Amino acid sequence: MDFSELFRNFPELTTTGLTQGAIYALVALGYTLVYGVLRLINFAHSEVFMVGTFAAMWTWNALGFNQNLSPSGVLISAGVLIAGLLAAVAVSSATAVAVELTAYRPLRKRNAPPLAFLISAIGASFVIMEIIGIATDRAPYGNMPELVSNKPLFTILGAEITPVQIVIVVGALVMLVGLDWFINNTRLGRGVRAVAQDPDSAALMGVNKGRVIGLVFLLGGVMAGVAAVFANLKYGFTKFNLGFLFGLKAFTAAVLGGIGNLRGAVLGGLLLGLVENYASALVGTQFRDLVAFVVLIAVLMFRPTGILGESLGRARA
Amino acid sequence: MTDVQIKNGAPEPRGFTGKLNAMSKPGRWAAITALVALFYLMPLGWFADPPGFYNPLVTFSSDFGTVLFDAAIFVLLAIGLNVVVGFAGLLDLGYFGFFAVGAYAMALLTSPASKLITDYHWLDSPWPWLAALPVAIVITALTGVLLGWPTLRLRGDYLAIVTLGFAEMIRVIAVQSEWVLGGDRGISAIPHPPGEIGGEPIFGFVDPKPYYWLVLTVIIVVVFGVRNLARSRVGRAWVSIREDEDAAELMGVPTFKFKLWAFAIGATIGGLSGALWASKVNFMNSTTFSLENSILVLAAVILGGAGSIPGAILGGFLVAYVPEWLRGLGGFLGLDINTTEYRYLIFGLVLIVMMIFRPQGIWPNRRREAEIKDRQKEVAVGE
Amino acid sequence: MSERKPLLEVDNVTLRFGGVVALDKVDFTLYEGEILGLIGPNGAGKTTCFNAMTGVYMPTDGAIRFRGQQISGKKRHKITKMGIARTFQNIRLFPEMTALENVQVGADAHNRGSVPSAMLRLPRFWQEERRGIKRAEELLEFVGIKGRTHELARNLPYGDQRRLEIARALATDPTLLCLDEPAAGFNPAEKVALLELIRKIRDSGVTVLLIEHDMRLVMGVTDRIVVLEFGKKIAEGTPAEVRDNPKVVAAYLGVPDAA
Amino acid sequence: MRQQLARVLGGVAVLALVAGGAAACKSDDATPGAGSKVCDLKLGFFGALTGDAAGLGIHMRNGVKLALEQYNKDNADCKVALEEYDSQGDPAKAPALATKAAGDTKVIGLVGPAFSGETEASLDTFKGANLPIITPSATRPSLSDKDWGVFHRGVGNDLAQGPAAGRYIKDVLKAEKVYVVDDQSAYGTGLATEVVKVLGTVAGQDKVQVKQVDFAATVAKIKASGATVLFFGGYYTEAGLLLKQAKAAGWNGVMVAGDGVNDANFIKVAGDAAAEGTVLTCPCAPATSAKGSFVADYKALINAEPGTYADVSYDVAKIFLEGIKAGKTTRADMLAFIDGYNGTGSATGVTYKFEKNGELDPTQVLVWAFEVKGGAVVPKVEIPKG
Repeated sequence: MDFSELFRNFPELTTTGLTQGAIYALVALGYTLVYGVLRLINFAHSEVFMVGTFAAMWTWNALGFNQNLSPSGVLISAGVLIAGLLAAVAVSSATAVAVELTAYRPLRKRNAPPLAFLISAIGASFVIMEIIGIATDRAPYGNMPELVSNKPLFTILGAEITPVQIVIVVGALVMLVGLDWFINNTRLGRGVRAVAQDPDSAALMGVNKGRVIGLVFLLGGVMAGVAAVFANLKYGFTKFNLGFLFGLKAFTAAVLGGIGNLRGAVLGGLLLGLVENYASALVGTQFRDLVAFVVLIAVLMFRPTGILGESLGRARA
Repeated sequence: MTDVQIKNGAPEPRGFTGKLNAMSKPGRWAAITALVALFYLMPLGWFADPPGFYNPLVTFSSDFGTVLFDAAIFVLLAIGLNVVVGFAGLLDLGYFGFFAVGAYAMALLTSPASKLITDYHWLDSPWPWLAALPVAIVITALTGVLLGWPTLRLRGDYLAIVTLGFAEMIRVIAVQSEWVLGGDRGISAIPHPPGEIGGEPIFGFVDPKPYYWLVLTVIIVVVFGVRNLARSRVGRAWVSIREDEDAAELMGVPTFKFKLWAFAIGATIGGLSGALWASKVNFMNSTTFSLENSILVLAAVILGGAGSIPGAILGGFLVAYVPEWLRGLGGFLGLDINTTEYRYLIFGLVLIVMMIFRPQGIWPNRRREAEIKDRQKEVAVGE
Repeated sequence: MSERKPLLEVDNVTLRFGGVVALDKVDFTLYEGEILGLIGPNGAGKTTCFNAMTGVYMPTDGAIRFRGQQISGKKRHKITKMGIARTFQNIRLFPEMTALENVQVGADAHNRGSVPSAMLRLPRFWQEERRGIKRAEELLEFVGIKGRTHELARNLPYGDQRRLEIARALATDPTLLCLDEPAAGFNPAEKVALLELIRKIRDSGVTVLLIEHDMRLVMGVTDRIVVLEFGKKIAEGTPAEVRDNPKVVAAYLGVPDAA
Repeated sequence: MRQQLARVLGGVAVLALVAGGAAACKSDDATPGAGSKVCDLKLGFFGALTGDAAGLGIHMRNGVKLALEQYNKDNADCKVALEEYDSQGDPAKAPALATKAAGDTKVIGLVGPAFSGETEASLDTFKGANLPIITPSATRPSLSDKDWGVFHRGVGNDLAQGPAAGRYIKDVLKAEKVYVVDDQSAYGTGLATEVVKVLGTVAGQDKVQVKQVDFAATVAKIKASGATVLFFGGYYTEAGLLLKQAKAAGWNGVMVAGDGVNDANFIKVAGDAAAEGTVLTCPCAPATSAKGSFVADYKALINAEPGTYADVSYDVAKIFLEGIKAGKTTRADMLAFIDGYNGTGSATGVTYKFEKNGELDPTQVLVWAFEVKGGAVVPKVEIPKG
């Protein structure tokens, strides 16, 4: 235990933890959306995220920018950033929907047992990861321009705030609020809630279940795409097996907050990011994953359905 | 007693199990004996490399006997996980953690390089193999109980993530605990099982066959035990929990107790396979215990057919054997395809296709198969 | 009737879910050897009451005593062992088990042999297994589905599934059998047969608590009736008394399908 | 070999299934059939060709391949084939491959295993089969603890490299405050421990995880410690990420790391700007400035710059080939030949002479410091022996 390390670096650990947590939260939303509607752990979601990081990177490279050549000027940077964002969102959501169409929908049509979905998801995860792995020679990639500055902008309470952190945290919150609004206030969103609460009556009420499920995967993909670009901004790095760890953490975050619950996913993500960082300082970085799971188990012991509970779906008997 | 008394209204026997069950009792035993004999003969030279032509089932780039051993270890793991997932319906994503516990326990107790001896002096000398094996198994069983006690109250997917976390924790501990488990540096000089024939040790360094036969024998014993459990009050309790936990409890099934039993038995078998594996490989370190292995074992169970012992055996074998077989396929066919590079891609595709066209698994329990066919029919009628 | 021994006492039980009061000071007693009907319109709290009695829910206030022993807070399978068995409104059999095995699960409730005896096939295992099968076969015959012994529960016709549930519950050797709308979905002929079965069960020495929607069925078979409405007990008495109770009539008037 | 067979048999896949038996019989396995001349010998390469660590393994394999090409050109009548054992760097996969190699009596020697873990897991098997091995890159000191007989190491171990890195930090960089991070691998921890030993006191120490991506907490500690030099014991991906994030967070010291980071991918991950000035040690001479025509030949065959240990692999492969040329066609003869070997490698310039436990003669162990300059790793100086 090294409390001095924790206190000395507390402000910085908080800001970097929140940034990391915001990325977890965005990925966690994808797990939670699908889980809320289908009661299914979409194991392939981690790869949906990973694909997005490559899509954005390749787009930037195609525009002529790389780690040694960043665009100059805010406008051009923003333009390049948005181009990457669009590419990542498009590729990630397309991948998510493709997974639904090839790995889940045929199973649903045949009314396969729940475990079959899980295995199919693992299969899809392998396939995506291996395709990218083969295409990229399994090499690490850091070939990304610095689109948003890493240099501290100002200091609050001893914490240096950088533009990247602002973009990520604000961006994630905007995405969450947007998603929340969408689910609660639009016709499509109502369909999602109806299916989540009771698929059978929703079908009776004229909600097209197939379309709702497709939509949920699409939304999850969009969130993962945005998360992928944020991860690129923060780390400037990707690799074919990047998704696994992020996916595991994001899924943990989703369960921590209460899977199926959108706000829970965000709360869980931010909390996990902070806990990991504090724990790294307190007991050493080698224990960060350990601490993350210990916290998860402890929370589930006292609140078996996560901090905020399941809300998109029904409570369990 | 209660099994296979198919009388009125029973479906026509179909598939492997059906045909097997349709045989007369002596015929069935003869078939099973022949199959077991074949398993014992498989690593022998004339099977692996018959004179005159090539046996296409043999792995070309890796030693066939060793692959059989690895496959047998996976079979044992699949049988153990099948108790947890297949019978009791508890989704355990971290099953490989028990394998790690068993392997480490064995290594720590028997290796002269164990830090319990060299650094801490808890033991004066390494334990004999035969004494260490039961202790390693008991330690794993206790780990199973220790993990199950707080977590088995959780249901379904929550249990899944917690077990996943457990396996990850064991891995992290293995990686960082230089002070006892040796971390990446590992533990070396783990002794082999005892036994000599004519002054030569039976379990040597080069020949994998005795190890394979040992594991095969263990598998037979374990299958017998698990089958006995499945066809008893315990098996009924597990299936009732899987089908409807609340109803089971209200019918007087002590669900928690039997879930814990399932966990402990699964853990025991996992630990057993870990301990056997450790005493062959001689050296182990933290890199073995990646999460992918837990997922592979689960895939083996589902692929074979959850809730079916022959299914688990087949699934466990295929999951370990097929990638190794694919590894050599390109060279054998004389094609310039790097099958090593593509084998997980192929494996992933196989998983998806299997689940679409045969979600009950390759060799399912006859009841599960009926259920899944029913579900498909229901949908067909519904649409 | 009053000299009979009380079997189950529901003592001023209140149950709240969040802000909703599902049961409000419900108070009645069940005597040994009788058939008690628990009726009320939809949402009156019948099943909730039932669940509290079998240990699914913990009462917020009040107590439920079985033969003088507190039930609330006990583990569910322990309650079953004490002698309370139940069926479910929406059938909850173990669909992938045969009829025989379903009943065996119930019979196992009093078996003590566990993993060691089963794994090693100790004498106790054979003894218990044989006894269980014999009992299960008797019960399947008792409820009238002997011919279905080795069929999967999921493949049984609806009526037989209901009967199987009763057999499974009886296999736990209960002193009190709680039936949750056992006649739901039955045609008149089947209902008559069910009435007979319930009487037969009572005659074998088992006290029966019957939750039912169908008034005619309840009137025909029960010794006494308790009526719930909106979580409160509004009447209690013999079928004739209850039928004439204005409160009951009022409660059922608004519910056309109750007749 | 695969490629050759492919050329012979073309795409006739179905026929190949039948013919493959016959074809494979000739080239594969332990069937000492007709004409068992000594010309169908094989040299094994054992290391990661796929998987995460393939980047390192492929270069070594290529070095061996180059040595074989050259040998076979000069000895067209009596060729030696390359047998690859792709371990993916995973110790759990190693025994099956080691047993395969041990059982294939045509395999007269083995270059590898590339990593220490897989070496530990397979040494018993090699010893049992008396199969001589020379590893070009497994640097864990404990590998030579036991008197294996078959084990040889063509490079210095971590006990040479770690202290050299420490001396470099102390004597050349003259750093006052050094922060030490390792990735908990045997390799990384070993190096870090040796460095700390040389330095005495350090400004701080942390351990990270392999595959970790976010190093914010570690970066915060490094910054707060005021260190000017960061020593990292581990491999290139984590090193690159850590350095990139530290530099981005405003730390501007120098990173020093071992040969596990000495890879072009390190710069790809960290970026040219962040990587600039990083010092990398290696118990090897610069492969790109290897002696003789090695670099040109390698480029001609592989169409790429030689990577770390490609030159060592080339040289040790040539030791085996010299043995074959000298008529050492059994494993026992080959082993005796290697144990008595004393010759200079044409690519590394190192004189290969092995001690009894298989270690390279300590006077021949050299450790170089490299520096990242303008997006490339360039040799800087040989670190003097302590």
